[in-house]
Amino acid sequence: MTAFVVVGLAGTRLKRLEWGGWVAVGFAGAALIVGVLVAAGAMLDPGRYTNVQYTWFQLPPSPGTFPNGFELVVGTLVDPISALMLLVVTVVGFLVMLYSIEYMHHDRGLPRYYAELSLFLAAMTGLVISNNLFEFFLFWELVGLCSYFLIGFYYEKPSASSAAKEAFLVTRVGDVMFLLGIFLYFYNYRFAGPAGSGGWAANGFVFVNGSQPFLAGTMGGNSTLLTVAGIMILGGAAGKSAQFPLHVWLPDAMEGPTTVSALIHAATMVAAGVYLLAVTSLFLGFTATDQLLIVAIGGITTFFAATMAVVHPDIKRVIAYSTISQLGYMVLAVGAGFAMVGLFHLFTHAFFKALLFLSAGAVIHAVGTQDLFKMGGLRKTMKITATAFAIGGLALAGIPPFAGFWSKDDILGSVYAQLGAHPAYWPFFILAVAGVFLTAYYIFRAWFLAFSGDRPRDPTLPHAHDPTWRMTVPLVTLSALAVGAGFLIFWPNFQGLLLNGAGVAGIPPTYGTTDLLLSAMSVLLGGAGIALAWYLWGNGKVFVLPESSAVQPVRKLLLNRYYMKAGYDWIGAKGVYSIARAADFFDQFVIDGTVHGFERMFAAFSDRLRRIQSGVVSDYAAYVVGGLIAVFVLLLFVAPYLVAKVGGG
Amino acid sequence: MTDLPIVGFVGLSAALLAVGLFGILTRRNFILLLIAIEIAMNAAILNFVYFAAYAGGTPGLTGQSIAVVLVGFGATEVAVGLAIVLALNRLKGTINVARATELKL
Amino acid sequence: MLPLLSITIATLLAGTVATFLSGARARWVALGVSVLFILEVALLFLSFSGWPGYNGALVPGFSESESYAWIHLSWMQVNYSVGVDGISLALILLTAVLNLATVVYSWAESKRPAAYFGLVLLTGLGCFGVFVALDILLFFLFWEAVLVPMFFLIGYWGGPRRRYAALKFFVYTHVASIVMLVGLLAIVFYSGATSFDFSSVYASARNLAAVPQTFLFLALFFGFGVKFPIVPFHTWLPDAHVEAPTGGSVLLAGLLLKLGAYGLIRWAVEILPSGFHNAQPVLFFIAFLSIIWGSVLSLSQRDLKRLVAYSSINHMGIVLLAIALDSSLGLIAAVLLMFAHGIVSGLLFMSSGSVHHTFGTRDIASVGGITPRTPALSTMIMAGSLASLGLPALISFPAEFTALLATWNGLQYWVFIPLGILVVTAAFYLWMMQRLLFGPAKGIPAAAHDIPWYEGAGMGILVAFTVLFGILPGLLVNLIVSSPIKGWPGT
Amino acid sequence: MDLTSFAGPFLPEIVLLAGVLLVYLLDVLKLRSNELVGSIAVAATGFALLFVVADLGFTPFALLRTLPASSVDPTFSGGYPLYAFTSLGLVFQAIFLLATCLVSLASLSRPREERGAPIFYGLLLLATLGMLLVAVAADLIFLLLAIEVTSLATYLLVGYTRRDSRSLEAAMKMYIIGALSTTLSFFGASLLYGAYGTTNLYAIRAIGILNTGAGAGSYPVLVLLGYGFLIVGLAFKATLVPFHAWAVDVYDGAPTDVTAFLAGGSKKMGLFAFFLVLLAPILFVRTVASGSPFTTTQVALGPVLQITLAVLAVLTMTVGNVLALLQKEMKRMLAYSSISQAGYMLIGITVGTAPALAGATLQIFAHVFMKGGAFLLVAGVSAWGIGPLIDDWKGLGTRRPLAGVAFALMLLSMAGVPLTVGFVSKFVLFSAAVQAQGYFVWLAIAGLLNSALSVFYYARVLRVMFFEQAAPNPLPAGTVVGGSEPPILPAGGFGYGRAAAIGLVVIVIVAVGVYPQMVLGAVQSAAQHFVNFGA
Repeated sequence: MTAFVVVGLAGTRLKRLEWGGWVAVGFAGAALIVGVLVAAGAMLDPGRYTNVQYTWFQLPPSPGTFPNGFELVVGTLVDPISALMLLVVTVVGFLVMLYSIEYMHHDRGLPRYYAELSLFLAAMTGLVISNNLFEFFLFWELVGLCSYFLIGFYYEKPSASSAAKEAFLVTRVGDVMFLLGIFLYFYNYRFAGPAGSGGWAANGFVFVNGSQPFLAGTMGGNSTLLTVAGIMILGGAAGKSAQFPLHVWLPDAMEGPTTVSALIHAATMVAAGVYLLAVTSLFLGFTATDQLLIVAIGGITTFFAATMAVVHPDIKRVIAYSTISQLGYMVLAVGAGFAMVGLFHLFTHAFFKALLFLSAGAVIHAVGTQDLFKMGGLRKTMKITATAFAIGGLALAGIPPFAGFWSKDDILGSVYAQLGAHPAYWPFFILAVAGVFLTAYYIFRAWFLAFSGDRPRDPTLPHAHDPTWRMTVPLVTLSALAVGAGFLIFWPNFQGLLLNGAGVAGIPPTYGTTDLLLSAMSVLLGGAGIALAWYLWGNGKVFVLPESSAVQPVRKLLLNRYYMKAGYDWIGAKGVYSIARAADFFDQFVIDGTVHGFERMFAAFSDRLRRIQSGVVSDYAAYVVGGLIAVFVLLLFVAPYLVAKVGGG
Repeated sequence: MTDLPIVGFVGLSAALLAVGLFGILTRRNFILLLIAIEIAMNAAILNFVYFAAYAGGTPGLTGQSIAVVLVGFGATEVAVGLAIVLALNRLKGTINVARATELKL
Repeated sequence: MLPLLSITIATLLAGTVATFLSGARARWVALGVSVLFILEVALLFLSFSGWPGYNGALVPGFSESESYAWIHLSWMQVNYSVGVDGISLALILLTAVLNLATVVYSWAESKRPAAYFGLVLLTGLGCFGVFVALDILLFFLFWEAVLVPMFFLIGYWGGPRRRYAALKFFVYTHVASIVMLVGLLAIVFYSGATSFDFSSVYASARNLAAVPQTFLFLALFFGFGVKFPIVPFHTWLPDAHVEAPTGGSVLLAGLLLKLGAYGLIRWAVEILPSGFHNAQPVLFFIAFLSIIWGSVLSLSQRDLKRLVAYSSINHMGIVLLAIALDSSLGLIAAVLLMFAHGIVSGLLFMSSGSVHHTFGTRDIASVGGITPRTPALSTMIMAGSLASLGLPALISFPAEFTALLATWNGLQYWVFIPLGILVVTAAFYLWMMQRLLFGPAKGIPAAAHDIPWYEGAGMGILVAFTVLFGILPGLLVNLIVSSPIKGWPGT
Repeated sequence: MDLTSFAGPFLPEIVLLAGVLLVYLLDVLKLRSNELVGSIAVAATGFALLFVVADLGFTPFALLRTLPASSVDPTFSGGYPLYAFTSLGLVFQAIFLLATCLVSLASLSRPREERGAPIFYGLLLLATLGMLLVAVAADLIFLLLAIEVTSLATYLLVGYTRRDSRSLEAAMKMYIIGALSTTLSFFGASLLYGAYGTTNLYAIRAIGILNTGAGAGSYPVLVLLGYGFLIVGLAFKATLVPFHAWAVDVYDGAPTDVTAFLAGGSKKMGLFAFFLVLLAPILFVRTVASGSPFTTTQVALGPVLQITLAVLAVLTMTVGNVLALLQKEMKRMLAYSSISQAGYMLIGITVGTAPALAGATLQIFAHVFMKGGAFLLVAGVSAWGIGPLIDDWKGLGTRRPLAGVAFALMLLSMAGVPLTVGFVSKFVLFSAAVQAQGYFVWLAIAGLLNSALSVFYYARVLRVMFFEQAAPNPLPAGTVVGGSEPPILPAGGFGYGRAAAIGLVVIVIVAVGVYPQMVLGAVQSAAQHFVNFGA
């Protein structure tokens, strides 16, 4: 498996030529094959944990601090959840890479693009197969770095480099919390572990011991420390997975190429946060407080992001908000204790979200704009794309039998099952359910705006047509997956995979056997959303909210993203920067000024003192006589006093 | 001799020293300065003579011999001083020490 | 066994003299000496006795030790004593690498090249000496010997305000050295040490009572701290860096700042345990202050070099914090950080120098979007910035990770300060990159072209080490832990 | 008195005296060539130096001559002698002779039109003779008279050209303040005579040890006043603040070679006089309780003197340094720096332990080379037509690298940068102060802070010399300003004598700076011996 990472890394250095893209695709293909094989292996034998590790660095035992020494390792672990994720990453990665060949062919800097993309995939793969928290963090940071590069790919555009910076900074806040979370867990568990293993410290934060969590039997408890640790991990995940209130970077990250957006939203960057929560939940455990908090964040994000998607005119941003919203579902599931359910949704979501993005990309590629209100009637010329987008939309809206239905339904069902034991989950469950409606509405609003009608609303748009096979193959493949991935749940081996991973958490979810009433409700809500969208936007209609409408301020609030970004910018630009300027002033004028003041004081003193050198010898004689008197004063009064006082030298 | 009051004698030489110092501080004429210095010097010579007689701790004429030596030394010193004042007068045409202030600050 | 350390000192000394005398061929001589230096350091590594299982050191805990009588008076025994342990060896490696990189980077120096390269080598010699000296006088001697070449490097080859900066640098560091010297002397004479040797001072200084130890420690801390530099005695640093020639900045940031940290570890923390313990709150306070101050000030800088200089204050603050933690993990983190910062700040200063050569200014606000024109330079800047803000697979990452972990272990929630500052650090580097590298091209002179090969090679050496130790930090950690970490209580 | 037994110990002095006589004989014979007379002076000081070094017991020279053991350590049976050969005295003799030797050597390259070579060298040797006598004095009056021999010679030396109004003014000032100080010293000596009944320093020491001083017991105030007057009188020579004001003007106005002698030679004599006079009360009169007339508390004399000296020392170094900060003229800057160095040296006697004395002695030794050498170099440089201001030295370091580097080394040594003798001496001196503990540590800190302060102006000179460009139209190399004769200096050189002297200075600065053991060992045992001597 290490070789796999190496392949990804090596790939980054080979992109100097025109056919570099194909090399990258080749490597991604190789990765895909390996990934699928590994995942298949895991599915065929769900109980197998493959764990290989090397010492990264090691400290000798020191009494008190680390009686058994301290070690950091790098290693790979293939267990059910990493197998699942591996599948997602490699499949989506390969398809996006293939799609890029055409989508990006007119761009400059392609070697850079493929190198960064390969590194991105490699980092994500590394993250997924990490066997310890430290290594996890290492790749986590690398993922952040690559996303920084890729979002800022069009670095000549100020908005792109600004968005890249924003993404990096916001996720950095999360990273910092994650790091602290690691420390807290580490501190709590540093000596814990199986007997004779030397504890967590001596084993480099590893998750597993055979097929058991390394810390099995030592976890649990409800200490403040663990709660804080959980909150910190949640913070890290919120940063990466764009959860409230650290979600602001994700819509802006649309400045990158659409392929990158697809990758970030489907398989790599944002998935990392959810994956982190899942790993933590399975192997380290959250306290009840944490769980509630996670559920809350998930629920709020689900609804909150969906509301913003409702009004946005930019096709990519609508999808971006939908990602945030869907991630909220996953977080919700993990919080409620169903890590594997969340991951299952991540799995399906990856396919239909990649599908949505790639179809949107095809549209953008064809018409050269992202503004929904300029599009229209594209259904006629872009049949494949329109169909793909519709499939993706249906999956997103949770309409059976598309993949999204199975996973989202599982989430709602699982959380619902917990409501009895945890009545505090109720409000967030309601938010999540409301989110279903909104989701269906906004995604079909987008579909109708773009594809329905007779012709584009903006007549200057170029004549659009479906792309070539290099772009359609991924679309078709993903469409197939978006339709079919959900059915995997009925394959016992796959279910076993999920159950085996989930079994650790101790709460068996009910895959495939959902609460019918609940399912019906959610499907109904989804259908209602679609219907509303059709009513307002169908057939090329444009619904204009009257200026006098009472909801106009709400719309404005939503369009301005609740003013959160503006607030953050204000804190960053005005607040922090002003402090920095003030500090700079202090540094230059007060600290340095004090030093210079001393200097000037000496100079002035020196200048005054110089005047005693008058050149008149009589004055010098006077100094001698004065000195004589001074010496007598010293000898007769001062010195005896001092000697009597302190006893002398 | 041993009855001589020490305070009185030391006071006398101290007064002589003070006169000399006063002269050094107030006069600007080089010759007068020389005289003032010699007055002060005589205070020291007087002391030696006096203490030789009064304290008498050691036999012999130590103090008195020192006094004689110092008188001779004073003469040498004045000679050197006069050599300098002559050269100064020739070059600058004045023996006022306050006029010689080329070197200062 | 060969007296490797003395041979190295002699090589550098002879090399310096030869460089001074070699006129136009100075750069070749300097290159030869630097390569020889690296080879000698490699030999040093091979024969290093601190590796596990070896127990033949003359002075306990030190390898390659040599000792000869130097000044022997009835009341003062000064020896020429040298030796290395893992900590000094790590820093020696840094010295050799930076020396080579600086020589290569400055290949085209045309203003009195003989003197320039000679001074560069002399600085390297001084730093090497500080790291190997095991006698107070010898230590102090090398310590001061670094000052003189750096003074000239800044003062003669520097920027427009070089004279002011050179003087400021000299005065600040000299005053600090004096306080340090009094402290060291007082340790010797108050503790009744039989000689100025490290071993003797180490054995007797711990017997001092806690109160005098505290005062002595604070005196030493001030002395070493100015070199660090700690806030509020840091203002010499930005000026010195901004005005120094690129090679000077590299050595200044890469090596000179490490002298302070090394001195603190070797000559204060190890020999005055009680004083250290009592002074810990002061150290923590200063460390946090430096961390915050350095990074906040970096945010407001427009001059690229000034920005990097303030970020050095921030990083060295973390080093101080790690040292102050008084744990073996902290010590390892401190040394790792020192090494990392040495390499990375060298890289950053080199790239700022190249920006200046290429575009005629270092003002971030007046040049922008340089990447299309100078891709190689941009890559270097990016590599340096990303390494500096602690990305994985680059050298600072294991160092910072260890440091933060150690901080958590020692101080628990206080770790919020350095952690939070990580975001600020990221912010100013990203902001700098955004304005300088990305966006529409602006303020680029028509004649600007990408960096020449030697500048690229100089930086390349550092990038190679950044990546090498970023991926395999264990090499360095093994080195550090191989030396018995003397007297560190395992708290 | 047996002539041979008298002549033996005084061989160096006799050699010098012979030199003086020979010089004046040549003057009478109208053989006044600078090189000839100068060579005699160099030879005389050189020989004398050899004898002294032999006396100090360095084996290579031991065959030449060694003092009879009795004269090195007289047993004091019966009366006290006028002179005594202590090994520290011999060390100082060596230092004085070195200073004179350097000055004479450099003066071999005096500009030819500066006439009066016999007067110059004769007075130089005469002044040195006085200094050698100071070094072996055992009696206060003998000491003061020996100082006067030097003083009178130096008054004349300063003004010997008789044509330069600046030199004459300097001579006048030096004379007046010098005469005043002499008077005060003698007055002090007379008071001590009154208190102790003797003027012999070793007798006073013995009285102190035995606590049998009749006068001292009766009139402690006499002792205090006596030492007070003596301190002030001697402070003139040692240029302590506030008795220093003459020195700056004189160093500035005197011919620069003479300045080198004053700063490198005669001033050190003043400091050694301090050692001789004050060691006894500081070290050995601790038990003679001597209260101030105005307090009833009985306090020891030693600490009282030490505190007074400490104040003077700190004042001297601080004022000297602060005043040097803004000086624009090279010679005056060096003069102020010389004053501040006197403050460091005073620390030695203030602390009063053998290590401290050794440190101070080494500092004096170092100072002979660095300050004397600096003034000699300034003299040589001014012969190139470089003006008196520091700014006139712009670019010198790059135009004349050898001279620049030599001067830089001297300045660095004064600033106390390692691997120079100036560093070693300060290191030993301040170490000794720290070793003595108590408030002497503060003295060391004051000294070190001062040396940090001094870096400002030394660095400024370095900056001017190396970092700044020369004035746009520099005078051509080798030009002698005001000379009607063609330049006698080889282009760009100092002349062989001066070059040799400066070369020697540089070698000593570096050699002793790198390996000080030999010099330091000798100084240390001498200081130890001095402290124990006769006790």
